[in-house]
Amino acid sequence: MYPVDVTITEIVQESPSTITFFFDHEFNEALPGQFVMVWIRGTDEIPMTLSYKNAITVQKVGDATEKMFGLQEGDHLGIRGPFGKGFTLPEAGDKVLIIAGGVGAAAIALLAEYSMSVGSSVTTILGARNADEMLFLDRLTPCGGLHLTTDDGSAHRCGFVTDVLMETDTSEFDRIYTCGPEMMMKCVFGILEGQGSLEKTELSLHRYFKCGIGVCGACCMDGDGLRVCKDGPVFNGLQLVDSEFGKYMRGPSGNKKQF
Amino acid sequence: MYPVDVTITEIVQESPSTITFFFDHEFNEALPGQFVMVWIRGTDEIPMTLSYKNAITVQKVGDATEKMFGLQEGDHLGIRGPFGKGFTLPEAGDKVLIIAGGVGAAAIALLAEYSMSVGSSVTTILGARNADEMLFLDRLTPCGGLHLTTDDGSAHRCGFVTDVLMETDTSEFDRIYTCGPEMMMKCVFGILEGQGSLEKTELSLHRYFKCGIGVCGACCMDGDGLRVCKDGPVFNGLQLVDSEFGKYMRGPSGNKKQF
Amino acid sequence: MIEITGLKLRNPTILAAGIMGTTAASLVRVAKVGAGAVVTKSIGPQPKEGHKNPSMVNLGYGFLNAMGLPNPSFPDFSAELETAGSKTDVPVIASIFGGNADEFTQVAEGLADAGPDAFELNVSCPHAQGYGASIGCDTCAVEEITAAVTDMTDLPVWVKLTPNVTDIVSIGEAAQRGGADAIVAINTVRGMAIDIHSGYPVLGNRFGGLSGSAVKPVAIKCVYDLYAALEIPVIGVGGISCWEDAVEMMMAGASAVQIGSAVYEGVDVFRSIADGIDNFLADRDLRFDDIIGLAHRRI
Amino acid sequence: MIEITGLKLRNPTILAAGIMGTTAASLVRVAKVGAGAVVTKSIGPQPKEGHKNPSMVNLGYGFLNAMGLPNPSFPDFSAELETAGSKTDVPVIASIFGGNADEFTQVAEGLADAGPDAFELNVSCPHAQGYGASIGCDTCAVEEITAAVTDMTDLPVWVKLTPNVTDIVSIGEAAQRGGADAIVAINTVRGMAIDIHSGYPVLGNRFGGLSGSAVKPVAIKCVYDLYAALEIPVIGVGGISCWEDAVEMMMAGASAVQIGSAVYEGVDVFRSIADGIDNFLADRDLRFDDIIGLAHRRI
Ligand SMILES: Cc1cc2nc3c(=O)[nH]c(=O)nc-3n(C[C@H](O)[C@H](O)[C@H](O)COP(=O)(O)OP(=O)(O)OC[C@H]3O[C@@H](n4cnc5c(N)ncnc54)[C@H](O)[C@@H]3O)c2cc1C
Ligand SMILES: Cc1cc2nc3c(=O)[nH]c(=O)nc-3n(C[C@H](O)[C@H](O)[C@H](O)COP(=O)(O)OP(=O)(O)OC[C@H]3O[C@@H](n4cnc5c(N)ncnc54)[C@H](O)[C@@H]3O)c2cc1C
Ligand SMILES: Cc1cc2nc3c(=O)[nH]c(=O)nc-3n(C[C@H](O)[C@H](O)[C@H](O)COP(=O)(O)O)c2cc1C
Ligand SMILES: Cc1cc2nc3c(=O)[nH]c(=O)nc-3n(C[C@H](O)[C@H](O)[C@H](O)COP(=O)(O)O)c2cc1C
Ligand code: FES
Ligand code: FES
Repeated sequence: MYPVDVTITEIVQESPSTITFFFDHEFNEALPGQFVMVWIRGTDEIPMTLSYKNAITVQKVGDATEKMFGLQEGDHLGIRGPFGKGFTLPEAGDKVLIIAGGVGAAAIALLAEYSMSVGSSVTTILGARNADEMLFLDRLTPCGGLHLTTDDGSAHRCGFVTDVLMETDTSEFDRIYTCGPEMMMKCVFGILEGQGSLEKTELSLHRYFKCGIGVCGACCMDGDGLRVCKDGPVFNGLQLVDSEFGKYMRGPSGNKKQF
Repeated sequence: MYPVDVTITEIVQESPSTITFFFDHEFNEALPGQFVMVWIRGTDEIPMTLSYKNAITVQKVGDATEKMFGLQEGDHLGIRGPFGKGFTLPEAGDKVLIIAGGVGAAAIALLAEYSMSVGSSVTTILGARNADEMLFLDRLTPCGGLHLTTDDGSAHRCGFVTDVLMETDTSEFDRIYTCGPEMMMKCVFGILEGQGSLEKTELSLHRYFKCGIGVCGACCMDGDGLRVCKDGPVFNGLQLVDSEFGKYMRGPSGNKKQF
Repeated sequence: MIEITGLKLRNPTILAAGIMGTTAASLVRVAKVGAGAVVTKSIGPQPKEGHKNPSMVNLGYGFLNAMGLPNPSFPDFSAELETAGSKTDVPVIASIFGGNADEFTQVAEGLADAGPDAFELNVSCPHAQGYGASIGCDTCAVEEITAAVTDMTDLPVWVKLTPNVTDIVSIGEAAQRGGADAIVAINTVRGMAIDIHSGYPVLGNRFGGLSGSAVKPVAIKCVYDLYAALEIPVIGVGGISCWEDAVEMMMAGASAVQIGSAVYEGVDVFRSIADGIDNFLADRDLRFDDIIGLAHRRI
Repeated sequence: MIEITGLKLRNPTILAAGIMGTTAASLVRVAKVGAGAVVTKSIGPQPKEGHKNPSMVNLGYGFLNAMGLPNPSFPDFSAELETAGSKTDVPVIASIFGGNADEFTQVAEGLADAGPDAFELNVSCPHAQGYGASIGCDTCAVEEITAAVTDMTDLPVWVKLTPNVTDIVSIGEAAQRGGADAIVAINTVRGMAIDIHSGYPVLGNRFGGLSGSAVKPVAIKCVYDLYAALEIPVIGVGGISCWEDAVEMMMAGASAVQIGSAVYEGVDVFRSIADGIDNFLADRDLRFDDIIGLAHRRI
């Protein structure tokens, strides 16, 4: 379908480098972890996870995101989606562990809220570069426990989410979800693999998307050829064993880019 | 949609000039009076009213119908439909008058059966060229009364359905349905108009069909430009006032052919 | 109210050629239910019965048809055209075809007395005499035919193009050189369907032309390219079934739109599209001119 | 098992070029889930990032895309091709493109060592150097390119045609004269979509190519015409999404079919189509040869 035209109703500066754009259209059918293709007309169309049913949270990294940072309330975006496979939803009573880093918190916030709403017990490990960049602290503050880390030690524990994870007995949890920079997730993956917890882990990945709908193959990962846009972006840990995950990704031309 | 492939399961010679072809597909959604386009592959595709949910009753008149008369059980036809507007269905307690002539009886048989099934009181006036050509006598024999005429007097009353109609007080009836040769229906129309009964009368018409789905305009009638294939083939009497009905129809090129 | 090649249309929706256009009664009906103008069935020099049925199938995503240009020929059609003109206020455009320039002018002359408001030249008919497969693929033929008809009449002459060519712009330019007042694009896209139960092609004519939703992107592209290249207005046709489609076509460059296959869903499509466009413009405080060709200005 | 240009396919479904074909892993995946052969993304002489997004939209009745031939170029792709070949038993066909005959042979030579089972020449790329708008519209260019590649290699050479021409048969004949072993038809149909909220064309490249259901009737007609005119086999592609579509394409004249956009519904489409064809044939006690081109024999 043609992109849906949405009007930006509210712009929230979440941190120095991230902004949330609320719009006048709720993607009520969207599952936590699904993404939309955001069309900044005249510039580019880029994938963004829904951080709310009616919002995306954007980190400025290049052309299109920079253009977005110039948008005002009342401006328009074109949106296609929701697309892809979201997180497997936890059930009441499930013990849930969430590990998020940086803007990855945006992708996981809806899941955290859902988990709490159905009465699973959620523990969160949340990391950021520094205190200012700590995202969605309020939405990710659960009953089960909250562990915060900053790379620079500007607040809370100095270090990485993996430091906390290494001290955690993941066998206690029924479901583990993670989203963040791939290098962070690679370390998380290694620890969980070591603890035999991969099977109950879901990771949300990023790759370069062209079509976004599972046809062109731009986002296929080496290993089993899984399409991040359609078979993912959320994958079970076991699907990523012996894949390119944590090693390299591909650019627009299909060329490999090492992490 | 592409034509549905049906297999002929039974062939019944109804009269010297008409054959019923039963097939292995029931058009359960069809309303009495709707038609299908019957594709005799390699020859032509022609409109036929469903005489049963799974059958058509065909009179031999030219190329395609002649080809059909050569078909055997097990042979195939391609069928598109059902199309068009059928009869307005009578309700329990309605007093119904049916006037059918020749192969027109086929188009009205499902309606007669339906009427009786819901408990309307049906009176039928049925005409044919001769006794052998009297169609669906069994299906059209109602509680309310049956009047038969043959043009040549080979059985029953010698004469036309209109002779009976003229002796009938149509004001007694709630609904009147008619199907038959246009010249017959023209006379019926005249009588009913005279008796002020047009408003409760429905007539099933024939015109030359190309598309059969209301687009090409081949079947449009002069007057209000009604399409017989889509706005009909069943029309209310009032729709036909001041139309070409009973005067002329058009051939394949759009040329007028007087009756 | 819009004006196109001198004709005043109360709204930019026009009945496309070959759709409910064989009789005065149906043309008048379509005008009554909302069309801003109506185009007749294409009329030729001799009566034609057209191809054997099946002549049109609904594919769900579009329609495939091969009518074979059935028409009663110009002498027989004159009376219909005259009646149509006298019974409606909206412009009635006579679509005509022939195998060469002489036949086109013969038909146009034959219909002139019946008072059409414009001619639309259907240069997309296959198997035209003396012009190879289709005159619509041949720039010289299109220019010559257009010039012949524009010479013969003072009425506006629209030329309707086939998309089944390598370069539709060169054909449009030929028509413009020939003096066309407007271009109509597109006619149907070559297509075919086969019945797998029997192996027979579904259409009596074996192949035919695709219309409806499936061809909208093709039509949008043709109109976009023609608008960029030509000075004369372009009328967009192909797959328009709702007001959004019509607005899209206008943004590609169409000054008005024609609607064909969508009458399948109901003849009220003209009114609902015209109303939809009006509301769209009113909501945004825009005029027709603001949206015609807008996509060209969005870089 | 079917044989086409010397390649043995366990079933007649082939992954179309440009669909999940940029990496060995995804080619192998598609082979594993059922395709009888796989074609790679079209590979060219230089790395290309392709057009800006949006690069593909689902229209419901089809898809519109303008990827812009993104590819890592032949030196980078060689390793992928080699891996693909070594990890699957099904034939792997390298799709290649270039701006002229030299570039085509350069790419073919560059990929030859990686051991493709055949080459498919994508002569439908717009903006090729020195050949005007598109080499695929130019019979001389197509013949020359085909001859150059067939001279250079002993592998089967398939030539993939664009439907955006006045006469696809003449292009097919040119490829045949150039020594093509098979024709693949069709590539996408020129099309465009415009976002009415902003006036911007939806695709980053403004226009693109239509694929999926909407183009099936166009593809059927092209294959039908090519089959009638050529001696070499025709491989049908365009809008095939179920076994009925595949059988229809074969009845039009296709010896095998390629499947592109339909992977949208799931990669198991190859298996389900292959099984569907098998059942169709078994139920009627037919072989592939009985249905290939059947429509031509139904008069
Ligand atoms: C499933 C998914 C969900 C995402 N969710 C979010 C989110 O919620 N918030 C957020 O800030 N970012 C998210 N991203 C990343 C976001 O898409 C990129 O940051 C954005 O595309 C950058 O565009 P740019 O033009 O500003 O940067 P560019 O200058 O174009 O490129 C910078 C980098 O951004 C990435 N990128 C650029 N274009 C694309 C593309 N079409 N597809 C994927 N990556 C691209 C590449 O890694 C590139 O190297 C997500 C990515 C994916 C794949
Ligand atoms: C809505 C409708 C329902 C019909 N129902 C029945 C029915 O139940 N039983 C029955 O025997 N007949 C029915 N007919 C008439 C039937 O369609 C024609 O008898 C048949 O088309 C003749 O075809 P042919 O090739 O044998 O004759 P031809 O030699 O082609 O023509 C003989 C005459 O048949 C009519 N005819 C031919 N082709 C068509 C066409 N495409 N559309 C309409 N009329 C055509 C014309 O009046 C023509 O003059 C119906 C017609 C219509 C319009
Ligand atoms: C049944 C049918 C008959 C047609 N007859 C003609 C015709 O006589 N002359 C003509 O120029 N175009 C004819 N066309 C083409 C239409 O006018 C129009 O160009 C095409 O159908 C695309 O528009 P649409 O998608 O709105 O139908 C015909 C189309 C159909 C479907
Ligand atoms: C996203 C996408 C990318 C394509 N890339 C190529 C390509 O690189 N080379 C090529 O020859 N055809 C390419 N095509 C055309 C397809 O191979 C195929 O010919 C066309 O899509 C019609 O088939 P379909 O309807 O099954 O998709 C591409 C099509 C799509 C949808
Ligand atoms: S981006 Fe095209 S398949 Fe994922
Ligand atoms: S037969 Fe085409 S409109 Fe009725």
